[in-house]
Amino acid sequence: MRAYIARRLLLLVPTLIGLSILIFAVLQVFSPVERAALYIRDPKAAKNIGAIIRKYHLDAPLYVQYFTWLSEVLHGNLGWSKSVNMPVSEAIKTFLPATVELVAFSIPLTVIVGIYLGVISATHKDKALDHATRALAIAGWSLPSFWLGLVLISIFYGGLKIFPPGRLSTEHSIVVNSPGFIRYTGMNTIDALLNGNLEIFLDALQHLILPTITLTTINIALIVRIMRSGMLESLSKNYVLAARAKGLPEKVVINKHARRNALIPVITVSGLLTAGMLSGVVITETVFNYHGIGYWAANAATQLDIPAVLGFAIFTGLLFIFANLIVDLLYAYIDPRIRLE
Amino acid sequence: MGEILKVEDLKVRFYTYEGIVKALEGVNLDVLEGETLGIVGETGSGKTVTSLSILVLIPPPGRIEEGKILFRRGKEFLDFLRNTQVMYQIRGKEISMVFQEPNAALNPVYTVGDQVSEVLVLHRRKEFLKKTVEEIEEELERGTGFKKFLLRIEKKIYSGMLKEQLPLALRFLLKVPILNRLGKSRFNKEVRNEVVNILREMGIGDPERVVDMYPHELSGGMQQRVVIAMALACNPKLLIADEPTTSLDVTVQAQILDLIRELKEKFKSSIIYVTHDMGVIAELCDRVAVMYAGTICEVANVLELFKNPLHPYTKALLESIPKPGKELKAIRGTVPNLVDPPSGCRFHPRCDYNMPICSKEKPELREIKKGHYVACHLYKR
Amino acid sequence: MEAFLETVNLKKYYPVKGGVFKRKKADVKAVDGISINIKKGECFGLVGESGCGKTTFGKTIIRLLKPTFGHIYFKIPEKVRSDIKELEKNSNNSPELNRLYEEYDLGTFKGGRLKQLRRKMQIVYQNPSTSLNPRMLVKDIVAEPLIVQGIAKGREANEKVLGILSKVGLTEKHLYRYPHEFSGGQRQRIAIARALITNPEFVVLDEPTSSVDVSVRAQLLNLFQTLRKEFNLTYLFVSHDLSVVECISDRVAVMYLGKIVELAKTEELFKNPLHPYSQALFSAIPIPDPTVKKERIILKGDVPSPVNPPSGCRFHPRCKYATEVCGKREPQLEEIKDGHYIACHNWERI
Amino acid sequence: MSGKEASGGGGREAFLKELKFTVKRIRESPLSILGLAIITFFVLIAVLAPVIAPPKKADPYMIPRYGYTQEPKPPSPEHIFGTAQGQYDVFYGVIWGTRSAFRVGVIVIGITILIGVAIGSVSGYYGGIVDEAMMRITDIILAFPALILAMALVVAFGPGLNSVMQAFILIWWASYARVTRGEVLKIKQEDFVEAAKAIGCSDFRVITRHILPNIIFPVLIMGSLDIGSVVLVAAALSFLGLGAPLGYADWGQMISISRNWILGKAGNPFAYWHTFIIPGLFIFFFVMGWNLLGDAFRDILDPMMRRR
Repeated sequence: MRAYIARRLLLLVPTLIGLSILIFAVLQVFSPVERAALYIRDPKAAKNIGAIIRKYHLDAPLYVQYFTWLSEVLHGNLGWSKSVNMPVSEAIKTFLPATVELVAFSIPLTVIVGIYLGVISATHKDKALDHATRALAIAGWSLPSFWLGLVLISIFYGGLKIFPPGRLSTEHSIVVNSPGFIRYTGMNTIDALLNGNLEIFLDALQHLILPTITLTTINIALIVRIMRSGMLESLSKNYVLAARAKGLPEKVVINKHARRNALIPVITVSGLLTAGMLSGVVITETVFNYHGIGYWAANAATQLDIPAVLGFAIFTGLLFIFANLIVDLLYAYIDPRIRLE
Repeated sequence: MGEILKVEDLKVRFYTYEGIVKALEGVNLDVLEGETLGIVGETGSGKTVTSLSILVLIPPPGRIEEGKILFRRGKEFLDFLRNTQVMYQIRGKEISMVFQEPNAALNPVYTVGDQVSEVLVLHRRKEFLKKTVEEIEEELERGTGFKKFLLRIEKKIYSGMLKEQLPLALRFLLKVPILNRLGKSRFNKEVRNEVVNILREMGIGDPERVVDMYPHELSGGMQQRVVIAMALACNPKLLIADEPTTSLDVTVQAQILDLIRELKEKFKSSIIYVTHDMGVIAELCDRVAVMYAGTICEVANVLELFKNPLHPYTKALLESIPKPGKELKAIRGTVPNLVDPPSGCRFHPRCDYNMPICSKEKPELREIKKGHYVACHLYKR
Repeated sequence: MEAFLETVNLKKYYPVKGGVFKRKKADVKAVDGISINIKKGECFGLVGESGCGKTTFGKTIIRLLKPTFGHIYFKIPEKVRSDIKELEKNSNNSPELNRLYEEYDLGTFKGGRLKQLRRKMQIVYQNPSTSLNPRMLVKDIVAEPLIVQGIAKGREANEKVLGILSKVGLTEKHLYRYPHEFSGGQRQRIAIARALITNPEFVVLDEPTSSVDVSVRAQLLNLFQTLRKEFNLTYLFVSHDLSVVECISDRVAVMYLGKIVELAKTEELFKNPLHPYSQALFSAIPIPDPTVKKERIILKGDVPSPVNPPSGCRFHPRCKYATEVCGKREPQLEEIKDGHYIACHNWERI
Repeated sequence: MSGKEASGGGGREAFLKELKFTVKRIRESPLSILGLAIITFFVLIAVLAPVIAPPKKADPYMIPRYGYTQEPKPPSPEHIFGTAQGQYDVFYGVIWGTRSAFRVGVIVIGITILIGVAIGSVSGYYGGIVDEAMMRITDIILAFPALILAMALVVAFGPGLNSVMQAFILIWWASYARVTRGEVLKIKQEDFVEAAKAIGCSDFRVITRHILPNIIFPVLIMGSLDIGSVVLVAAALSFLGLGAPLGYADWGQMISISRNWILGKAGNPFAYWHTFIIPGLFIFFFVMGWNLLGDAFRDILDPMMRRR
C-alpha cells in the first residue's frame, strides 16, 4: 500500500510540471506587451510598460521567462484581473466560498441518487423502471446545462415567481454585508446559521435549489450509467451465485456483495465527475447570476481578461489533480487487491 | 436408507438472442441418504444447469418451466421450487453448493472470515447467541462491582436478541456500522472461533492468519477449501459439488478429493458430484447418472456402469478415454446446438445403432435391471 | 545421426517490477536451465503443473520469446556441434566461437533470419476461441502465413489453403466464415491448418486438447497422429493432462518449477517413475476403473513461488526422501539407464 | 471454384450475413431505432438547408435580419419560428445551425479519432518510454475539464468557431489516445496476436490487420457519444460569447442572445418562449440522437452480448 501511495504522489510531480508548462505555452501565444498587461494594477502604470517587461524578463530567453513566471505563480502572484479589479489570487479567495457551497449540495446529491438509480435499474433489468432510468440518464447527459438553467428560471421565476436567481435577495444581501453580520466561511447558509439568522438561511437555500438541480442533472447521468453497468457486471459473477447459494436474502446479496464491487468502476470514474462539476459550475453560475468562481471565470473570458482565465485554469488543474489523487486512494481502500499490491 | 431429494421432470429454458435454448428436457433424478451420486456429461449436457436448478439458482435469461424439486424434511417431501419461504431456509443450511472456479466463487472485496461467518450468522444465529449468553453467565459469577454491572447489561442485550424482542431503539442502534461491531463484539468473537475451527477441519494450515486474508492472496487449492468450508459450515444434508477440481492442478485435485472423501465419512452428508472426468467418478461416486444434451440417458451403480454400459453414448464416452496403446475411438459429429435440438432421442445423429424410431420418439428412462436405468429404444422391456 | 533440435542450459526470466519507481526487483525464473535433445519425427511430451514453465519453454524454443541465457541449435551439422563444444572448453567468448553462435544458435537470430525460421517452426495454442482473429475470414487466417512469408498469393494461395483444410477435415464451404461460427473442435482444426500451411518441420502443441470436449479430444489426437506421419513432423506436446500425453508421445519429460526432473520413454516412465515428484504426479491421476483401489501419495503444501525457488533441489521442501544434501546441492539431469534421465541425489533409495 | 470473382463474392456474402445479423439486432432494440431516426432527420435538415432556408447573404451561415428593433416577434406565417432579438429569423438560424453543428462535431471527432488512435496504438503496442511519455502528456491534458481548457485556448486564439474547433482538437485527442491504448493493451495479450507474430508478421501488419480491426468498434462507439458532447461544449462556449459571433447560425449563440427575454413581459411570462426553447430543443435532440445511437451500438456490437 505504501508503495502505491508513494508512486501516486511521485507521479504528481511530472503532472504538476506538465500543467505549468501547458499554461505557460498558452501564455506564449500573446506578445510580450500583452503579457506585461498581466502585471499592471491600474491603467496609469501602462506608461512604463518597458520597465515591467524588463522586471518580469518578458523578453528574455524562454526558460528564464518560465522560471520567473513560475516563481511568481508560486508566490501567489497570478497577475491582475481587470474584470474584477483585484489580484487573481484575491479574486479566487473571495469567489470560492459561493462555489464550494453550491458544489457541497450538488456532489452528494449526484452520487447518492446516481448510485441508487443505478442499482435499481440494474436489478430490474429490461423492465419498465430500467428503461425509464436509462432514458432519464441519456436525456440528462444530452441536456445543454445552460439551456436547462434558462428553462428552469423561466418556469419557476418567470412563471411562478419563486426561486429567484443570484445568491441572496437584495435586502438580505445588505444585511449580510452589514458589519453586524460576521462572515465566518463566506458561505451564506452556514454563516446565516452561525449568526442565528434563520430567515437569511432559508433565503440562501431558496436561491440554491435551481442551480443545484441544474448541476446535478448534468452529472447524474454519468454515475447512473457506470453504476448500472458495474452492477450488471458483478451480478453476473459467480460470487453472487455463491452468496445466493448460502441462502442470503436477495436484498443482502445485492447491497452487500454486488454493490460494493460495482462501486469500484464508479470511484475510478468520479475523477470525471469533478471535471463535470467544475465545467458545470462555470455555466450554471453564469446562467443563474450566482457570483461564484465559475461566474468570475466566465465573465473574465468574455472580457478577454487573460490572467483571470489562466489563473482559473491553474486553480482547476490543481483541484482536479488532487481530486484524482483522492480518487486513487479511495480506489485502493475499497479494492483490497490494489491495497495489498 | 430412503431418498432425501427427488427431482421430477425438470424442464429449463434459456431465452437468448439466438433463440430459446432447451437446456433441460424433463430430467428425473433422486439422491439416497449418505450416497454420492455422480453426474457426468460433456459441456452443454446440462449437468451444471441441473445442479443449479436444485437450489433454484438459474440466472436470467434462464427459467425453470416445469418440474418439482422435493426435499425430505422428516417424513414428508417439500417442493421448495414454488415455496420460496422454505427455499431460503434450505439454501446453505440443508443443501449447499461448491463451484468450479474457486476464486470466482469468493467475493474479492471481503475477507475469508467475513464470507464464512456470513453463513453461520444466517443459519446458526440462535446457537451462537445461547453460547454467548452462557459465557456471560460464567463470567458473571467471577465478575465484581462495576464489571458485573456491565456484564448484566450485555446479558440483557443478548437474551433480548435471543427472544427476538429487542427494544426498538436498541435494534436501531445496532444497525449503525461502528456500534454494531462494538455491541456484538463478544458474539462476533464466538463466531470467529467457530470459523477458525472449520477452516482447520478443511486442512488449511495456520487458519488464524487465513481468516483475515483476502481471496486473491490464497492459492487455488486453499480457495477451494474455503469454499468447501462455507458449504459445510452448517453441516448440510446434501452437498452439490459442480466440478470443484476441474480448474485445479492434478496434485491439488488429489488433495481436494482426499478431503471430500474424509468429510463424507465425518459429516455423513450425501453428495451430488458433477464432473466430465470419468476417473473422478470411478474413485468417488457410488451411483452415476450420464447426461447428454439436456437429458439423462443412463443411471447405474458405478461398478455396473463401467462393467457393462448399456447406452451407446456411455459406451462411446468410456471408449474415448485416452488409454496407452489402444486405438482411440472418437464419437463422430459435434455436441448438438440446443436451440433446435435433434428430434426424438437427441443422440441419434451421432449414434452407431441409429434406428428409424430413434429420430421420431423420445425414449423413456426405464429400469432394465435392478437399479440400472437407460433411456434408449434398443432396450424395450 | 544428426541432432534435430537441442537446447543447452536454456533459461527464460521475466522481470518483476515493484516498489515506487517500478524498478526491476526480482526475476520470475520461469525456465531455469533446461538441456534436452529432440529427435527428428519424434513426439516429445512435456508435462508439469500450471506455473512450472512448460509453455514458456515451448515458446522460447521456437523463439517467440527471447531466451535470457543458453543456446538453441536447430539441425546443426555434427561437426560444427563438436567444434562448439571444443571451443567452449577453453574460453567461452572467443571471436571464432561467437561467429559460430551467430551462425547456428537460434537465440541470436534477428530480423530476416528469424522470419525465415518461422516457416520451419510453428505453434498451436490451447484456447481455440482466442487463437483466431475474430474479424478475419477463415480463408484469410489460413492464407496469411503464405502471404507474409511470400510463398504464394491469390489463386495459388487459395489452392494451398483448400489443400491443407481438406487434410484437417474441413471443406470449401468453411472458407468464407468467421471463427465464431465454428465449434471449439473445428476452430482448433483451423489453427492446425494455419500452422501447417508453410509445411514446418517442428510444431509446438501447447495443451491443444485441454479446452475441448472429451469426444472431440479423441478426434484431434488421431488427427495429430495422422498429420505427423503424413508431413514427417516433430512435435513438442505440452500438457498438464497426463493421460493425453501418455497415449500420444514417444518420450516424456516431467517439469517442476522451471527445471526437468525426469525424462524417459513414455511406457518406461508411466510404468515406474523414479523421481519422487513424478511418482506423486502419476499417483494423483484418477483411474477410470472403480475396481482399482489405489493408495495415493498426497503432496503437502503448495508449489513455491518461482521468484525465489528453494535452494538445492527445488522439490526438497515437499519431498519425503529429502536428505541433508538435497537442500544444498542442485542435482543435475543424469542418464541412469539408456534413455532414462533423472535429477535426484538419492533416487536409488526410493 | 477458387477464382478471383468467387472469392470476392464469397467475402461479400459473409459480410452481408454479418450485416443482416446486425440489422436484425438493431430492429430489436427500440433505443437504436429512435437514435437512428433522430440522426437521419438532422442529416436531412443539414443537407437540404439551402432548399428549406435559402441563404440571403453571401455567407450562408449568417442569419438574415428583418428589421433592427430589439423586441423579438412571436411566430408568424412569414417567420414560422418568429424572430429573435435584433429581428434575426429563428427558423433560418436553427436550420443552418444544424449544418454548423455537424461541421463542428464531425470534423473535430474525425480528426481527434485519427490522431488519438494512431498515438494510442503505437504507445499501447510498443510500451516503454514512448508509452510512459505519452501517458504523462495525456494525463496533463486530461487534468483539465474540457470546457475550462477550451476557454483558455479560445481566449488565447481569439473567439470564433474556428479557434473553438482548434482548441477541441488539441484537447480531445488525449481521451482517444487513452481509450485506444487501453484497448490495445487488452487485445495485445490475446493468443491470435502472438500467433500473427509466430508466422512472421511485421509489427505494422500486426497492428493494422490484427489489432486495429478489433478495437475500432469501441472507439467508434465512443466517437458517436462524443459528437454530442463536442456540440454541447461548443454551444456552451457560444453561449458565453466565445464561440460563434453575433448573427452566426449557431444554436448556442441564438440561446445567448435570448437570455434577457426568458422572463417574458408583464402578465405573460412565456411571451418570448420561441427565442430560447426552439434552439434548445434542437441541441437537446441532436445530442440525444447521437447518445442513443452510441449506447445502442455498444450493446449490439459488444461481442459478449452479440453471441449470447
